[in-house]
Amino acid sequence: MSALLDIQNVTRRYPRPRQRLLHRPEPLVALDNASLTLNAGETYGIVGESGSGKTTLARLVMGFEAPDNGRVLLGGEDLHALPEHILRQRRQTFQMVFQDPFGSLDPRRPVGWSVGQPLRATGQQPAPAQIAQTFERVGLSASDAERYPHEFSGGQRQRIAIARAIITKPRLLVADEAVSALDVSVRAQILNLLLDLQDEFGLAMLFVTHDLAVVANLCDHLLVLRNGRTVEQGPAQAILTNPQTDYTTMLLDAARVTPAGHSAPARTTT
Amino acid sequence: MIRRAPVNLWIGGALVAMMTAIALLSLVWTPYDHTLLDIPAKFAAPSAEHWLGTDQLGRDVVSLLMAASVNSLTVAFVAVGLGGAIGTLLGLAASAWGGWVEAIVMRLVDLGFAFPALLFAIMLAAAFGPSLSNAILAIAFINIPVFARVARGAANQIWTRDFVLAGQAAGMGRAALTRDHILPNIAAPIIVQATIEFAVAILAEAALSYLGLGAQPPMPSWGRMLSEAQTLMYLAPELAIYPGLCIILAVLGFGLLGDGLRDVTDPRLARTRA
Amino acid sequence: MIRASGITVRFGSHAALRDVSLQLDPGQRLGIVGESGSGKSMLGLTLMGMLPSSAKLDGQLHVDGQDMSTAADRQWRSLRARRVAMVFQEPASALNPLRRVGDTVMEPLRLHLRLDRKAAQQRMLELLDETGIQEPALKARQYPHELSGGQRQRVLIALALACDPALLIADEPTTALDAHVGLRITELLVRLARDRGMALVFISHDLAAVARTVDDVAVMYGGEVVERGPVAEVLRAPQHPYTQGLLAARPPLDAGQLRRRLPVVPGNVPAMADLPLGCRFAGRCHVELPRCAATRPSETSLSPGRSAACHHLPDPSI
Amino acid sequence: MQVFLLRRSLGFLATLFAVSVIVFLVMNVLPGDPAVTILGIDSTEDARAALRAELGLDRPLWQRYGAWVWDAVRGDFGTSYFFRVPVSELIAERLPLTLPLAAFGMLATVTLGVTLGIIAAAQHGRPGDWAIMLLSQLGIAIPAFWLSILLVLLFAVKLRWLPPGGFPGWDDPVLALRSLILPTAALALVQSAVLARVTRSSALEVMRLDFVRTARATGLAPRRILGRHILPNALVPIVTIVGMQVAGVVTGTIVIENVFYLPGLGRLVFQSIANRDLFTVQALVVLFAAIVVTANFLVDIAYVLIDPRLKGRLA
Amino acid sequence: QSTLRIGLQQEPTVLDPTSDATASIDGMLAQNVFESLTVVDETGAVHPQLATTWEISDDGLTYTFKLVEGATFHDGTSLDAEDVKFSFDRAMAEDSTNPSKGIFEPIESVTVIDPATVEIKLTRKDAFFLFNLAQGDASIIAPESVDANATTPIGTGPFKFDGWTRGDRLTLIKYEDHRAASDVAIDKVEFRFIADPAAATAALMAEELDAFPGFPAPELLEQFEADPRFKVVVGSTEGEVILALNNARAPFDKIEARQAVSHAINRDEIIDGAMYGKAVPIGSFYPPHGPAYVDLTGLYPHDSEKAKELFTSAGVAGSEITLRVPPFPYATRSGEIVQAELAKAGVTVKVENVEWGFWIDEVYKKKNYDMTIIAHTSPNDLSNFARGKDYFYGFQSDDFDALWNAIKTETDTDTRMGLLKDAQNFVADNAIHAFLFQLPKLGIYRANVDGFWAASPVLYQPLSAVTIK
Ligand SMILES: Nc1ncnc2c1ncn2[C@@H]1O[C@H](COP(=O)(O)OP(=O)(O)OP(=O)(O)O)[C@@H](O)[C@H]1O
Ligand SMILES: Nc1ncnc2c1ncn2[C@@H]1O[C@H](COP(=O)(O)OP(=O)(O)OP(=O)(O)O)[C@@H](O)[C@H]1O
Ligand SMILES: [Mg+2]
Ligand SMILES: [Mg+2]
Repeated sequence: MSALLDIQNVTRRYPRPRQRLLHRPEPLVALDNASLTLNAGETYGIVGESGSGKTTLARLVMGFEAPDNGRVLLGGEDLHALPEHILRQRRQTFQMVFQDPFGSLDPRRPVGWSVGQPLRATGQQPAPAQIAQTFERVGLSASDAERYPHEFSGGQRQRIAIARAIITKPRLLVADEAVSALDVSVRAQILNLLLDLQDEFGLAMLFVTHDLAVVANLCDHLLVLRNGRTVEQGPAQAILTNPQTDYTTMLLDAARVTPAGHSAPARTTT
Repeated sequence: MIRRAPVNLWIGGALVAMMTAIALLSLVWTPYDHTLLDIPAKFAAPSAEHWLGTDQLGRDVVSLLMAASVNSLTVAFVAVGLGGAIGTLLGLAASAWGGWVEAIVMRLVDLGFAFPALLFAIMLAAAFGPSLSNAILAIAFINIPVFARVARGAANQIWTRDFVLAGQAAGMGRAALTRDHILPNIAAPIIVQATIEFAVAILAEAALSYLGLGAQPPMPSWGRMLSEAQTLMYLAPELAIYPGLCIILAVLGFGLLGDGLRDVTDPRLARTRA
Repeated sequence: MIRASGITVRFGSHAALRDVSLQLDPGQRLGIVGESGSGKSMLGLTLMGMLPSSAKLDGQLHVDGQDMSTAADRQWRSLRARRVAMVFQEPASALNPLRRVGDTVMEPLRLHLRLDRKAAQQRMLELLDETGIQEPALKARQYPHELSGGQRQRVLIALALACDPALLIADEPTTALDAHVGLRITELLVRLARDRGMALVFISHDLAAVARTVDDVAVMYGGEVVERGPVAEVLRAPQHPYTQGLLAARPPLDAGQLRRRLPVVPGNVPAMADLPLGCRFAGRCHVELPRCAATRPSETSLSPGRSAACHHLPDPSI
Repeated sequence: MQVFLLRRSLGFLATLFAVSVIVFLVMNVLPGDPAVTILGIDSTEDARAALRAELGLDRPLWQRYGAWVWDAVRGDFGTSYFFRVPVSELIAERLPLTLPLAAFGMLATVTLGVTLGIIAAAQHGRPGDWAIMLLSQLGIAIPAFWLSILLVLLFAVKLRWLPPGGFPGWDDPVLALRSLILPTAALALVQSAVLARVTRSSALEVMRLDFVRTARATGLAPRRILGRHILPNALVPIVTIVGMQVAGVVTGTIVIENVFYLPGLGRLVFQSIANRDLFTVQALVVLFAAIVVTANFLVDIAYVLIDPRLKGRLA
Repeated sequence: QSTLRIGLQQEPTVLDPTSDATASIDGMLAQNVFESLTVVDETGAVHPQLATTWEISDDGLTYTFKLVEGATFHDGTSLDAEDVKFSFDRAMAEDSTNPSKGIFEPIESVTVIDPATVEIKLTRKDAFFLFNLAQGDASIIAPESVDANATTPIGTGPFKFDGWTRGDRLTLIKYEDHRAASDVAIDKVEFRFIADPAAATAALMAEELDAFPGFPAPELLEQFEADPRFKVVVGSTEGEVILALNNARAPFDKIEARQAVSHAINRDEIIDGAMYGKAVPIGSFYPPHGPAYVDLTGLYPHDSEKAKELFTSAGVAGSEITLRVPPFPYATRSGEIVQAELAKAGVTVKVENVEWGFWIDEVYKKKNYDMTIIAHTSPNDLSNFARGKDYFYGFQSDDFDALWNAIKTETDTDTRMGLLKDAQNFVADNAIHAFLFQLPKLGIYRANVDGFWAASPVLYQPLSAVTIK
């Protein structure tokens, strides 16, 4: 059986604006020759500093844009070779959760409407029962469907976004910094929810983050990006316990909670 | 901080509602038939029969102002509605499809801005004779590029929002996304722009009437009354004052309404630091 | 150098800060942690005299022994930059996008210290250098958008340091930055505070960042300080149930255990208007005593410099 | 920058060309006959035919247009049917009025509008703000020609401080300037009301931005923050509106020059359309369009001068 | 040093009265800058000008003119018979664009007898010949300066052209070498072009003008009358304002329908409403100040009921008729009132205010109209009814054609007067149009200005007699 998601040597370049008449500037390589394979039920973590190409990779997988080189195979089909209407059908099987829980819900629609949208997009009329069930699944009450995004807290909003992503029972969930904007305690709630859902549906997850602590808790595999290039790639535990590059080591350092350990001598002032 | 929004909205809304009510009322009732001439009784002073007196042809000024409100408001509504609808659609299309669609629309918009609107009106009047409907067409034409630009700008911002991307991830096409997400979310700036353009339209009709290109007799409009009363400034200044006041009140009404709507729909304004 | 006691900041009938006290001596580094909306920034703004005009301040606030609780903006202005300075959260938007960053940094030098152009420029370059900006002469001529996030944050710090303030308030200076850039910024702050003997208030919700930057930490919840003490002790042995929950909810970095459910603090942070009258954490706490909802727990001293505000302190003797 | 200039120049020419085609087509479907208009309704048919031949009106449409474009490219904008002098001469005669009038109008608009807007923003929520906003709302609501008449009644007829209209030419600059005061005021009052509002709201918008907080934290005085930090950042929308107001002022001259009987381009274009003076209309509309497009171009340049972040826009 | 500042509503396009019909060219230049062989006075009587005397042959076909001595053009050249011949030959030529080419139509030849004598031969008798020669269209010009006349006119008149700021003003200065220069009181004349009536009023009130001989706003006269700084003179012009009916098509091809219109209108009301009482009603197509005038205003008394009956019998009642109104204040104002009056007679009138170009095309050329309102300002324009079906009246009558032919060739004054009266009666009896009023000449002058004509039998106004006290 082929892998659920197979990313083969994708490269994405963005042209830089021309400054002079006869001089075409080098394009910006946002993602350079990245590959990964993800099976059902597994989680692949993508980490890297800002601008390293994490979101670009997620957008390629979601079919929002096409790679300049390489292919993205989803269930064996080349995503970017599918005709527009087929791709729209296929979208039921892979969904996305965005970083910003404030921006990912239309402020002018009741959240129930937004959650039913993936069904409506393919011409189905979402049954209220189905929406209610999905709401309860992510820890909200069915009556919340009538309310508007601004009436919810950040964590609740992210739950709603997750509800929308799972209503079609997808096989792959792409989460782009889905917990980065949340407070520590809320973040834990959402991570727990994602884990529950994964167990329940056998979801595969592509998990974009910059927090290695989150990766440590969640991911089977890990891809470390920097400036679009792959710095390190492999089983998450192996990389975390035995990082091969300075870059990864430093990311690990930054995530450690060690009171003033390596810099300041403990000093008691009152 | 004083919360201004409700004040604007209240006064503006009340003015506009009053104007609209008067206009609607005039369709079924005015004190006199506004086309009724009584030349011997011209320039009558305000009295119990003629609350604001009569004009240079002995017509009842109140009736004229009321009947004129219909025309002035019709110009505003139809011209802005038409121009706004076309412009918004163009702007939305440009924003949704980008590429050559956008290039063509924006070229047209540039052209629209570059071509002085008043000249367009003059030419239209030269071609088909001056009339209210031509004035409406000309004002609608002015509005197309305005709304196209506003709609495109606002829509471009919405397109970058995650919920649109989420809709796309859900399998929605561009047209559906535009209908479901973009249009409702740019409604606020469009409506605000519309109230501003209403005001502009009323003034534009007045300016066109001044040049003899607006409403034609016996159809009264505030602009026409004002331009006809120009030479009467020495004789019966009130005939220039009344329609002028009506225009000011209507424009003020729409302007305040627009301001108020902007304040209400802009959540940031609600908690401004002083 | 700063003494605040019983600070309460009200918006209408809601209190964004309730009875917060704090004292800072030169060279002292204090961390403030807590969830979003817990009043961290409000506290920082209070110390700068920059509360929104709709806010009402009660309590005692002394800066350099001067009573500032009722001071006018004019009076505060003479303190800002020279005695107290602040670095804000968003380096991307906290710099005037139309000015070269060098000019921005020079502005207080010329205005407050009355340096002439050359001297100001000289000093500005030193400041940029001190904050670890490479090629300061080049960077000074650039605009904010031409700098990286970390560089912008350094410029902001240089700006805040320009008049050599006695207290630097850093409001979430690392939140918008990458982990490794954030790491460098916290190291810089520690170094500067130590070299200059400057007091530092470091506001963050990133426990790791706080841990490596400060000596003491105050944990805030719902506008109140619920626990404070030396950072190592608070992190090692949190006493307040909220602090405990906060620490536990952080995914551990080194555990070999994959897909472990994290312990969570149930519920969400209530809106300011919905906060309970008594203990602000009541309702989300794992302990539920009758008096929790009704009466406010006062700060109980646990050891020198260590205190918590809870009706149910497990072991008051620690 | 080069790419930008090249592209804008091409766009500029394309727009002007499109405008001239539109004008040409419109003018040619307009009813009316220059020969009858010139010779009067009692003239004989053969006199009209002779005049048409003299003016070249008997040639087919495309030939006339082709000839016009060809001449225009070489800087000859044709000869006015009516005035029988080269159009460029007509324009050259009237430019010394309309150009200063429009320039003064813009200058007054910008000075008054921006100043009032800034004062209002600084006074946000206080009586000064209210007063300025009320005045500007009124300013927007008053029809320009009506305001002009009131100005004339007051300053020319009643007080006799200023001439009621007309333009004596630049031989006596003082007289010339005096006669431009009222028209300038009529042009500027309405436009500056608009600009004051835009300035105010743009400044208020900027006041909410983070760097203003930084400036405050740096201990700067409010006045300095307003002048050095807020105003420059508020300029982009202001400049945008100013750019659009150039179009408003240029077409505004049509009405204003009529009220003040000024011999300017606005009046000329109005007359020429009525007279079916094809080449004059053609040249004037293209000129107006050129002014508007140039103004927009300058606005784009101004963006970059104001805001270094927008440099990419010039590509 | 006296300067006369005159306001004019209309600005000329070119300054050559022999190639453009704009009334203001004649108004400013004819008999001031240019002179003709003859001149008319305020009453319309013909007097010598460049021709001091003339002899007419017995058959009425040969005119021999003796030219005045000492007349010189403003460029210094002197006037002689060659110039006269040149002027007429040019106006008569195939490619002539003279707007009144018609007045040269009877001329067969122009011959120079000697430098001071010209002989003109006609093909037929022409009763209006000497009058026509007084028009600006028959100005005597010199071949040397003819091409420049459009912008820098050169004539033999008492004033010479000084400058023209298009859109603003035109100035003339006294020609010191004129043969009668000593009689001219004014040194400088400034014509200001002010189209907008409100602006014109403001200019007068602000004392920026000394005279506005053709003031466009009758409603303001009272105001000026009450002001001791001004005097107001209401005179008449050659302009008959008519409610023209399209005789060529239904419904106004029926005389009942046309008569109904005449009954329906109320001239007093129209004059009161549109002209503020400042006009004289007319019942036919002839100015009340003319020597042959017959008052026919009582022929179709105002009677809405009668009109309604006639409309009904003509099958018009209840239908909609279009009134296309050109953009002149007298017309638009009258239109509104006519509409109301016809409504009382049971006919709905749709008023379309059209632009001048549109009017020329649709109404004048294509005759696509039912009714229109227009003033005919040329002298002797009863001839219009003899212009045949192609003229926009759509009217043709062999009887009238014969009548007009008799009038224009009848040189005996009394007989001609009789014929003119017949023609007025004919036009009125046939109710070819509804006749409204004579366009008044509303003159507003500073109290110290004298010498302007009250009436305008021709388009011009000689300024040599004007004085400023
Ligand atoms: N539409 C685009 N046009 C041009 N450049 C782009 C575009 N989208 C992304 N880039 C550039 O590509 C690079 C990678 O961007 P990407 O958004 O994938 O980074 P990221 O790792 O998600 O960063 P972050 O953590 O800030 O979200 C960046 O330099 C970015 O500026
Ligand atoms: N202008 C204001 N008017 C009313 N309430 C306000 C205002 N500004 C802030 N608040 C409230 O004060 C409380 C404390 O806000 P503060 O910004 O100090 O939180 P914070 O701890 O800094 O959070 P974050 O981590 O999100 O920055 C919040 O509940 C907030 O809603
Ligand atoms: Mg990203
Ligand atoms: Mg904060």
